[in-house]
Amino acid sequence: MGLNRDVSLLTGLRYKGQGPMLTFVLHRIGGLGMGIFVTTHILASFLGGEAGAFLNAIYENWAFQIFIFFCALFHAINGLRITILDLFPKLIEHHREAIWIEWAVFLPTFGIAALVITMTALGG
Amino acid sequence: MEITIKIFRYNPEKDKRGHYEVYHVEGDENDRVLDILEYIKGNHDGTLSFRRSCAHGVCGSDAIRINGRNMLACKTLVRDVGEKITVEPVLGLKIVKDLIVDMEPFFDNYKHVLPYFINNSPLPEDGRERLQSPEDRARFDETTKCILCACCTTSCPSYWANGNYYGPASIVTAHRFIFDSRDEAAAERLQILSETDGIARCHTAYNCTEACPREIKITKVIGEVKMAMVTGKLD
Amino acid sequence: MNSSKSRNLSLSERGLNFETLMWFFTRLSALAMYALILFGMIGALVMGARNQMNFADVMRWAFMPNVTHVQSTNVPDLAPWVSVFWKSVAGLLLLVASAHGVHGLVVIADDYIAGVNGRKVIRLLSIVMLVSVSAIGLYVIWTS
Amino acid sequence: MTKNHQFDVVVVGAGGAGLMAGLYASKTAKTAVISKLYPTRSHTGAAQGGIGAALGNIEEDKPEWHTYDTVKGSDYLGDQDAIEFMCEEAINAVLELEHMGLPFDRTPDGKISQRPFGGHTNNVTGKPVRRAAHAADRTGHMILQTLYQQCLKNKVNFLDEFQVLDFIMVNGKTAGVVAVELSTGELHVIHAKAVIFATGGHGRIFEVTSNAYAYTGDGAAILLRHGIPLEDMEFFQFHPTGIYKLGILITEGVRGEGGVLINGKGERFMPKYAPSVKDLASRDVVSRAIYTEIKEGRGVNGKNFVYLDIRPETVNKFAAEDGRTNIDGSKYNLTAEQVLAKLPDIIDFCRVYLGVDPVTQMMPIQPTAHYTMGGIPTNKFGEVVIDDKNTPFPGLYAAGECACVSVHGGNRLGTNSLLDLVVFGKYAGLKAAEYANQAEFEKLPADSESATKAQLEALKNGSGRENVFKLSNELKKVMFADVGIYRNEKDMLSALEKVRELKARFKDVTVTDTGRIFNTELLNAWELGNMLDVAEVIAMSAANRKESRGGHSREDFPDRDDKNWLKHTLIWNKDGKLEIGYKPVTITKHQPKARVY
Ligand SMILES: Cc1cc2nc3c(=O)[nH]c(=O)nc-3n(C[C@H](O)[C@H](O)[C@H](O)COP(=O)(O)OP(=O)(O)OC[C@H]3O[C@@H](n4cnc5c(N)ncnc54)[C@H](O)[C@@H]3O)c2cc1C
Ligand code: HEM
Ligand code: SF4
Ligand code: F3S
Ligand code: FES
Repeated sequence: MGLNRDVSLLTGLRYKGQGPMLTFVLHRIGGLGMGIFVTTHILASFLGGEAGAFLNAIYENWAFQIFIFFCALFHAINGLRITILDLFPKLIEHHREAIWIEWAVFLPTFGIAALVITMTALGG
Repeated sequence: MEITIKIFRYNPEKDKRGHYEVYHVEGDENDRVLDILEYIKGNHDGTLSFRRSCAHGVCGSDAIRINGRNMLACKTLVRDVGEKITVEPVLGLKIVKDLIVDMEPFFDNYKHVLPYFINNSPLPEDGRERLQSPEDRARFDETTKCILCACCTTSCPSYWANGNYYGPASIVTAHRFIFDSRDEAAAERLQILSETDGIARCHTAYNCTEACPREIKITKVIGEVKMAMVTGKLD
Repeated sequence: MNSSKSRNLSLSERGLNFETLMWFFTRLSALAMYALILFGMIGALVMGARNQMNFADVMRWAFMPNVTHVQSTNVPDLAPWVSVFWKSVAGLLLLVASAHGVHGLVVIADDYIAGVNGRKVIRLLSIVMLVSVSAIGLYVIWTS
Repeated sequence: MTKNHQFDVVVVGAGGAGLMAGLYASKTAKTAVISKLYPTRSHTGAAQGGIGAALGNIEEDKPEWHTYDTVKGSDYLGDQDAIEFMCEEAINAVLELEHMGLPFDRTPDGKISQRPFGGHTNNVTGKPVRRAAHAADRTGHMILQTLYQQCLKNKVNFLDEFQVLDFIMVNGKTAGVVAVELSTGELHVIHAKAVIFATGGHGRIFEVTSNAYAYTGDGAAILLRHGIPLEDMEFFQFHPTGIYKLGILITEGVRGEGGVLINGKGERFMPKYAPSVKDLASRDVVSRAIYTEIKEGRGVNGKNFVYLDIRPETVNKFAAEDGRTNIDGSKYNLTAEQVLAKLPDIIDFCRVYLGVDPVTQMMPIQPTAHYTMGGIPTNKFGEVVIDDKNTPFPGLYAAGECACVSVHGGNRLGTNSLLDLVVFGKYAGLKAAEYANQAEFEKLPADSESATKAQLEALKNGSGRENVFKLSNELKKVMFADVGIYRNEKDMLSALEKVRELKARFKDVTVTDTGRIFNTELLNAWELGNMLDVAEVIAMSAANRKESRGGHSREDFPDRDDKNWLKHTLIWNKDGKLEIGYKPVTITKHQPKARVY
């Protein structure tokens, strides 16, 4: 008797874990996104032809570019934070500050890049 | 002031699934959430069930989710969470009744990491204590504080996904012994934690650290154990 | 007093199994990717990307210094980019990234799939994936 | 449906005493430890300050001094043979805990660190001596964890979250216990040759208390119903420093580190009451002093609390006045960092519950109900003794706070309880196993659980006119007000009457929860029955003792009366009526004399 232990994705996301849980989720999405992107991209170049053209069309779409850029940039910046803190556990006490810095680097960079991509896409 | 408290209710003998019940009670901002639960049990609904004992945050009985985050009901005051309160059982363990969850899997995980002092060398000849410098003692002080409340493990996304993960609380206990200069079984514990359901399942989500009522910096502690695995350094 | 004697575990005692090594590899590969990406970026800039390429193109080049990534830009001179040197850099980055990425997928899968058999299948799949992605990737880099 | 089990030895309770007993009994006999709380939730985990032993790690100390301090602390009511035994055993007990891995704090040369505590003195100079071995301010937590961990290591059987509801007695011998499994509501009959009770105290009968919800006197009440007497129940300790209103304990270690008590006028008042050890006098003395200050209008803002001050500047000022020095003779100088390092949990409690930071602010405190000196009478081997000739009851043992050996007499010294747990827990375990290995199982009666069933049925089928929560609040109020720190004939008798009225009203209680799984309402109601029984015993024993001694201080008989009252109270339940008897105090070396600090 009793309710089972499963935690649905929604319930999990609703847990008020604050900043760090968010970075964990975004890092995971970023990694997954890039993994899918790189694989399809390589496949596309390899296959060529119609399938290749189709896949190329997807990733050359500007919205997809913004998404991938988000994945790459966030994953890279957050990954650097994780790496540094993991290799020097003493610094983990300052993870809040680290995450602040991370956002401070990420948001403007991503913002400018997204703007550039969008403008290029719309302008060209 | 009037406190509005929404409580998750589940009666295993009647209900197929849980529901929420809202109560309005008169309270003070210095009341513990536990006091409110006791009051409701005494005056509104005697069937409301939850665990508690010490009422001041040292026994680890009453880990619950308050306003979406794991806390001890006895260590959370109304002034910390406001007059609108939602109380739910912790996640990732089977709900047995109302706010009571099945703690067995949690303790099974705890038992997995050899949670006891191991030293097979002969005792000092004079029969006195094994010596330990204050610095060596301080090395693992933080992790001796754990009260096994499970606030951490049940806030961990990795544990929600996979109940076989030993969970942060077990790693905290392992840390307490791994870094105790008198203990001799660090190697065994590190081997155990290096299993796939061990420390590899931690992705530094920090929910555990935020939830720990004893303010153990759990993610840091886990990081230290990981580095001990890589470098072999125990001090 | 037996204090202050530093305690060290030998290699075999540390729990340095596949899991731990891959954890460590993930961090090292992250650093390595940073190094390679920076290297690629500087390379692109040195080779005049500043004038002929826009920001997005620099990024592309940085993440994969591969000649096909330049073709679609308006950089006229493709010659320096096809050198064996840049192909090697691209190849190395590809290998590191695919090992990192494929293991990353295994980590995610392990979070949700706890059964012994399930995990075996995942490992098998991951090896297949790693080998094929690396092979195809290297092929694409080398032949383009 | 009832389930049956069989063990040689059953330990009821998994606090310090129960775990120690389980650990030792299981070495030679098939043993189970039963606990209504998961073992690590036991109240031993709340103990803060330390465990007493004359290790002499920092300065000269001897078991004989420890013995004398304990005898004096007990106001000469403690049995001196047992006290000598405990104080002699103390050193090895603490060393054994260290060998089990307990992380004691350390001195610079690596030994177990010790701190001063109330009533611990150098018998030659009369000055406080450092005797309390400690692990920060969570010594009890570390003892509980360490013992539980050692039990896991030694594969002791546990029945967790099983509440014992009855004791089974056959032919005047022990036959087992009846317990309910909380997660299923099923009754279990546990057949045993020997039973050790280690169920802790009953401080929840008082309004302001440092005790856990679980402290409802289950063990004492169960045995009382079976005709086993309770000893010295009038002696209950009120700890001087509980957090105002909440009662959460602020360890005596705070005063050990130099903290002082300050009244509403900003004066340090303890020198008036205990000129030589001042703030480190024995607990009963300090609690009375605080009460007197409050009664004479020197509480803070006219309210019933005073301040405890551990701010470094205050501590250092008074340390200089008192001539307190470090061990090497240098000036005593406490820093904010040291306060944080030595008393982390206390700081945490104050910040969480009071919003007060003890490093920069004073803590509002009031005396809080704390420790049960009386209990199930035993000898120094943990055997339960049932009359004035100390006749043991075959197969029945008790240890820890529920037992009365009696080493604490009229007032327990700080740190002696944890010591009591490990020493007498161990001997109870050893003796029980020894007994079980030569005794036969008694044949279980067919209806061993019927009394329990009847009790529970009655609670389910009451008229519903009364509410458990309200009754227990009334009980707590009257006990704290009238059988509290200061007592007198009139108040105690009216309290006794009130308790009896509550007992009658208790028959009209109904529980609304009809389920089986975790029916905490039913068990809380059952526990209230125990509290009422125990409270009646306390009120009656207290009204009966016409003197002041230790924790029992009467306004109408302010002096100790050794001529008439140097004896233990025993109280029996004979068919629902309480009967009082006495037994002599064992005195070996220390003849009673006036008790001044
Ligand atoms: C806040 C505080 C601070 C203290 N500080 C100190 C100190 O510094 N030094 C010192 O020496 N002493 C101290 N004490 C006193 C000391 O901690 C206690 O007296 C001691 O821990 C009691 O231990 P125990 O093993 O008898 O009981 P507990 O540890 O309380 O264990 C009782 C056990 O019995 C079980 N139980 C109870 N009823 C039943 C039942 N019906 N069925 C099954 N199981 C049952 C419970 O589940 C629990 O496991 C302190 C006490 C408090 C409250
Ligand atoms: C600068 C580049 C990169 C850095 C610094 C980086 C860093 C990291 C780090 C530190 C982790 C471990 C996270 C953890 O254990 O919690 C990780 C995981 C991961 N990475 Fe990367 N990475 C980079 C590039 C990539 C690329 C190119 C891919 C895809 C091919 C990728 C895919 C993944 C995946 C799938 C995970 C697992 C995610 C998870 O466990 O939630 N990463 N990365
Ligand atoms: S580490 Fe903290 S949160 Fe986790 S069980 Fe221990 S005390 Fe609770
Ligand atoms: S929340 Fe979980 S993922 Fe790691 S940092 Fe804590 S154990
Ligand atoms: S009741 Fe003990 S921790 Fe809350």
